[in-house]
Amino acid sequence: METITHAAIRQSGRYSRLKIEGLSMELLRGLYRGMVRLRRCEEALMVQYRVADEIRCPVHFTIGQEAVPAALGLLLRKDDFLYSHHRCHGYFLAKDAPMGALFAELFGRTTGANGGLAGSQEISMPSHNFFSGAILSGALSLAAGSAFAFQYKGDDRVALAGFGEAATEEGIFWEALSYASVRKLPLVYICENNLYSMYSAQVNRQPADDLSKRVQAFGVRTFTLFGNDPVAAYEALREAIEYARKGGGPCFLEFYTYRINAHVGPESDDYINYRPADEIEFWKSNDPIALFEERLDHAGLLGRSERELIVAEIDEEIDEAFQFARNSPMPADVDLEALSRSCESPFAERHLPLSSVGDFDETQPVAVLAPY
Amino acid sequence: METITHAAIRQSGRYSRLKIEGLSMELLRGLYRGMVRLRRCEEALMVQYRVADEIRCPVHFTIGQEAVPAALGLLLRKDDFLYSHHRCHGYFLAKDAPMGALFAELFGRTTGANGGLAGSQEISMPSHNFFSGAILSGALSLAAGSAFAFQYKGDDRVALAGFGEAATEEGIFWEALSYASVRKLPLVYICENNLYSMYSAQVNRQPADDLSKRVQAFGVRTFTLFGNDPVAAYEALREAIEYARKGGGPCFLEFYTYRINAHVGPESDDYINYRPADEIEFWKSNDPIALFEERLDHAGLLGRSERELIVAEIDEEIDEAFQFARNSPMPADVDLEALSRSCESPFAERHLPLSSVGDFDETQPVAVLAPY
Amino acid sequence: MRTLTYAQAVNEALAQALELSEDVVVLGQLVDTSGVFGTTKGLVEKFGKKRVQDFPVSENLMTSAGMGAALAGMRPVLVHHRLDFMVYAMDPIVNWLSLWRLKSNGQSRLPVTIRTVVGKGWGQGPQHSKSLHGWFAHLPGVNVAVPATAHDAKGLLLESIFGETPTIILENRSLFSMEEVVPENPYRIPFGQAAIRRRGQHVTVAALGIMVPIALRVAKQLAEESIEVEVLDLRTVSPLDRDTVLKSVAKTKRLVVADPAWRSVSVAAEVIAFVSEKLGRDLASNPTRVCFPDSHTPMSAPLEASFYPDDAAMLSAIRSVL
Amino acid sequence: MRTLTYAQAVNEALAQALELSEDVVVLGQLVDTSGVFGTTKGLVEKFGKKRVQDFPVSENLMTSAGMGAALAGMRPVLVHHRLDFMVYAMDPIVNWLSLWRLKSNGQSRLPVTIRTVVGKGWGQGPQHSKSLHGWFAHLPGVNVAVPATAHDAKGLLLESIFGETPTIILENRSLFSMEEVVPENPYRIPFGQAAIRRRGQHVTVAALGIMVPIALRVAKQLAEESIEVEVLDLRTVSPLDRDTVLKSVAKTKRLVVADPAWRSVSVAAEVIAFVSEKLGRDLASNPTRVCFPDSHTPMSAPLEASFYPDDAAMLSAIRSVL
Ligand SMILES: Cc1ncc(C[n+]2csc(CCOP(=O)(O)OP(=O)(O)O)c2C)c(N)n1
Ligand SMILES: Cc1ncc(C[n+]2csc(CCOP(=O)(O)OP(=O)(O)O)c2C)c(N)n1
Ligand SMILES: [Mg+2]
Ligand SMILES: [Mg+2]
Repeated sequence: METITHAAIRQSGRYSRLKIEGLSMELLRGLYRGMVRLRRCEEALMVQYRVADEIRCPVHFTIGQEAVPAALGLLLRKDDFLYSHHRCHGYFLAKDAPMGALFAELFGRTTGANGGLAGSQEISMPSHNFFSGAILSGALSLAAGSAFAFQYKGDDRVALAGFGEAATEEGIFWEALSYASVRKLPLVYICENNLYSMYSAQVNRQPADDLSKRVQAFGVRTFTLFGNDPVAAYEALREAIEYARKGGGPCFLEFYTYRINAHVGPESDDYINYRPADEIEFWKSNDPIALFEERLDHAGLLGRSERELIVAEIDEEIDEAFQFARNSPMPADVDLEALSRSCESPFAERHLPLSSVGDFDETQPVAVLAPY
Repeated sequence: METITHAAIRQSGRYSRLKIEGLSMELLRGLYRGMVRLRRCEEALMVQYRVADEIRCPVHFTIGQEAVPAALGLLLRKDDFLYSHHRCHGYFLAKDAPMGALFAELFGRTTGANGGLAGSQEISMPSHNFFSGAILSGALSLAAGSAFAFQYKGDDRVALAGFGEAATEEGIFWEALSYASVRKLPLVYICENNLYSMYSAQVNRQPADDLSKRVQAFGVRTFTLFGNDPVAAYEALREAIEYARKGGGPCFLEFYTYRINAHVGPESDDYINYRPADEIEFWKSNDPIALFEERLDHAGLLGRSERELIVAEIDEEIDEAFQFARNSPMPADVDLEALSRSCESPFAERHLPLSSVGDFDETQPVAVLAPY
Repeated sequence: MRTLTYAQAVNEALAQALELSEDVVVLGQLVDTSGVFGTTKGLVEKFGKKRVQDFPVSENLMTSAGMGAALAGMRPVLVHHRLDFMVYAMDPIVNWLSLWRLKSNGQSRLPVTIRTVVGKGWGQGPQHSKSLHGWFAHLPGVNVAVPATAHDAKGLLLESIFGETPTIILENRSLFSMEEVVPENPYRIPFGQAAIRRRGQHVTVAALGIMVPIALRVAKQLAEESIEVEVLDLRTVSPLDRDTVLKSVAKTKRLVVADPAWRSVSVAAEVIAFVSEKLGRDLASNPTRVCFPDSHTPMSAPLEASFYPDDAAMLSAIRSVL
Repeated sequence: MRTLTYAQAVNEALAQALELSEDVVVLGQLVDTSGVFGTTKGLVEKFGKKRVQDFPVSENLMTSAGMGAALAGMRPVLVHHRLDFMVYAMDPIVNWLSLWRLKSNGQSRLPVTIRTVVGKGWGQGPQHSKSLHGWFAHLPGVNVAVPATAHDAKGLLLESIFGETPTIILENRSLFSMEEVVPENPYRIPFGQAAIRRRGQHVTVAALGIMVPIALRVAKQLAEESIEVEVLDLRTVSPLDRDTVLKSVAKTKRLVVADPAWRSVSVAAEVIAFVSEKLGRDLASNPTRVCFPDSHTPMSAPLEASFYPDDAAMLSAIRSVL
């Protein structure tokens, strides 16, 4: 696979290499549905965010970055583990976790994926093996640990993490990468390089716009791609996941993409002027859904009416998710201290006898200390 | 410069490429003196370590690794900063810090470089801009900070750190490397790759025996060398330091070498069987001092009697250092709490008036919180 | 008499420090573009990108690099949008900055100021709301401030930047919009001096940070019942102004400690402990504390609201010792 | 009745845990070759390199990888030769492990055991001797043990490995050679139960870790003067067995807390605080504590010796409350 960079993508103009020839209708429909479902979700949440101040937590929307999660959603097994950070809605849905549990979590309700304890940026769904958190770069190191466990147990499960390019600035990323390489862990890293960490451009923070090259030097297989092409994303992810699943070792995929919305919250942050207007325009003109629809139209597949049907179905799901969230109770009377920590040790309780106090001899001499 | 590895060095047999032709007598003498001084120091300390339990702190000797510190000692400016870790005696001496202050520190005396507060593994000598500490990989990140300061102030000073290959396993190394590359800091990293972290071999911990390649991918200039050749070390270090001093940016030198003594303390730890006997033999036969003496003999330079003179001079210095240490008082009545922290703010005291309490209006409304 | 918000006061202190010495530099993620809740607003425009620098998402490096820079004569101010992010920097704080003065036998000076914002409210959740001032107060070798007001935020920050000791300043974001009269010229507030914000003879409330406004409001309310509460604002927890607390409690014989932190092994525990060691038998009632539960912060709004002690909790704590 | 050293007891617990469940794995630098002061000796020979794995010098990764493994059903035991090294792992401890149970709404179980050795003696110096149990006791969501004896080291370790909560066990290396009768079969000691090591009615000494043997020696000495000291070994600081302390102090009315840690904002402060909150006015004398100074550990032998409280310090503290 050729190595590309953000700069190279800009130079080569509007993307024209999306190829849908030979793909099954199921796949095309799946990719389309996944992208639109995520987009509609985010748009609906953005609209509802302020209406009655019901979503009282920081939310990092992901408009423009739908291609990768949509592709991923078609490739994961239920028993694979997926981790992500603050920008997690796409990954949550990709892991087939229910939209209602997502919305209810944002609304802080008991029926939320975490009973309203976590909110958007920290949402998890253990039953679906989906986990996220708002501290960079925990997703990456936790995933390495799960990959370690899968390998240890001889499972053919894969651990994955989806994250932004800034997460690679924390040293723990390089620790995890190095370790995964040494141990050939079944680990897939999915980096959505959207050029920015909040309002800071990648080139101010990293040696170059070629993260994959640095990763490759660690003996890890890398894939570098234009990130708004769902078909290319699908194919690369499939290859990487299979490679890791079969014991080939870790893979790192770098998807060059762009966040259209603000870093956080529903209002635009472009008044800060941290991104050139023509850059924003370029990426708007490379909207992954629009690119895909164009190709579909060109090939005469999945026509407007079929697509409208899909959208209608999604919108109904979204309505239901809002209703579910709004009709769910707020948590009350939670014993936070008990929820924070447990002293249960069920296995020990079952198998080991209690022994309360030994018989310590206070007259014995104190330790002789070794030099180290 | 060609890229070599530990494996390649073993394969090519005893080192035969030490070249002293065309070098000044001053340089040859300096390199020889530096290596032997460090060697005799360590040997003397090892002998004295147990005699009367006067050295009551962990000491990490450095026999076999004299070439790099000796070469470095001829290249540093007083105002350059040098950082290292636990295995620091060579660097201490390279920074021209007095042997007496080193010995007295190990003996825990008030005249030690740190008044006996720090010991061997944490010794510093601020007046000589030498700093070490026993937590990996602090030397590397601190040095990056000093390099930042030099660049900020427009000085032509260089910050250096000397460390073992295991220090690169801490993520902070990659953070520092990346930052130094982005900012083109005047920073020189000197990695003495001796194959082991205590009793653990590099290949169990790192993707490959090619650290420099990984470093290079960060856009940092690298040098990879056989580490027991003081002349090659001198030339590479000179080039790197000049490059950094002139604003070229950071350099990373990887010196393949070997620790002959135990990881810590004066007794051998080879009973643990963590290193193959033939590997130890190979490196003993590549002793940097012996290799150098052979070349000198072959070229008829710095003959036996001249060398004996140098050794005698060194031994006298060592004797004096021991006497200095032993005759110095032990610290007593130190106010540890006061030494740990100061509340002085001399600049503020001189320039800013005191203002004790404002006039807080308790009736004002509490904050309206933004989403983030 | 000019009032500033807390955020503006911090901003002014930074601008004046940058003005006063070329050795001062402000480093942190987005200090140039985000404004860090208004506290770094306009600085890059005034002092340029060299003095006010964005930093990669490498909190660990930033902190030890700050120390390396201080050893080379600078006075860096390191800024974190959340204390939670700064937990990556515990190694340089604990293993390097805090012990360096002792280990160098007093030879090295480390004027490193770490400003960190503590999140509160709007579903900050467990990963965006920690306040570890209790940890830093346990650690020898660092100065630690938790300014409650705009005036103090400015004076303590300037004192720290021009000091010699690594200092951690914790600013709660819910204080940023609160106002106070703040002198225009740069000034200093020494560490280790509590402020007596209200005098009273019936009970001492030793408060910290966001608990100070609550304590003052409740004290005002109780004054209507002729209960005179002495409200101390501890201001710095390292050093801790034990004398002022002891003097006040010796007078009132009753103590409530209000500390915006988890209850166990907190600064509140320390205050009760040292008062009990000195004056325990002289107290008219057992002391008590107002703290967070020993739990991480829940996200959901009603749970979050119940997590943080309010005026009612303060009131009932004070009544319990009367 | 078989005696084992502390190190052997830990070793036996690890071997039995590895035996009891395939989910248990021991990870840490040199756990295969160094023996970690005898505590992992022979394990790799018996269980192989898969179960007992060396780890790169990446403490941060090790800890969060341990959590990722636990989420996938394992029970990792992570080992650090010094607590100081583990400070790199504060982010996973504070931002992930400790808050995960709450944030997952109780759905996730995280049986991660962190064993960490605290250095003492022979010039360990400031960077090799920290004991941060006070920090961990402040942090919600983790269990924290500071076993003082061989028997407890084994039982608490097994309890932790087969528990559900992230646990940090601090072992002081100066205890490793001390012996006690230790049952051969695996057994458990629940967290949150202090041990009453000696009964007495005149004064309560609540001690922790390396202070326990000192307290017992001094108690024995004072018994000759008919002063009967009740010595409590707190054993775990999270949870803390407040009831046992309160019951004892309610009886003796005198309290000394002996905590091997920096004095300020310590577990000792917490014990004095909660006793004062409940029983302050009932005490016959003001409580006191025996701790380290608020200073990092000096290297030089005489300074190091004066840094650690000894029998004389304990004796005078006890006398001061009589
Ligand atoms: C340890 C840590 N430091 C800083 C932050 C603050 N922060 C939140 S999101 C973000 C930007 C992340 O950028 P990237 O990883 O590229 O993801 P993106 O937001 O672009 O999707 C930062 C710096 C954090 N969450 N965690
Ligand atoms: C953060 C940290 N983790 C672990 C250690 C323990 N330790 C001391 S020396 C050492 C080996 C270091 O190996 P290397 O960096 O290659 O240097 P060498 O000893 O080989 O000279 C280790 C792991 C430490 N000092 N600091
Ligand atoms: Mg990004
Ligand atoms: Mg090494």
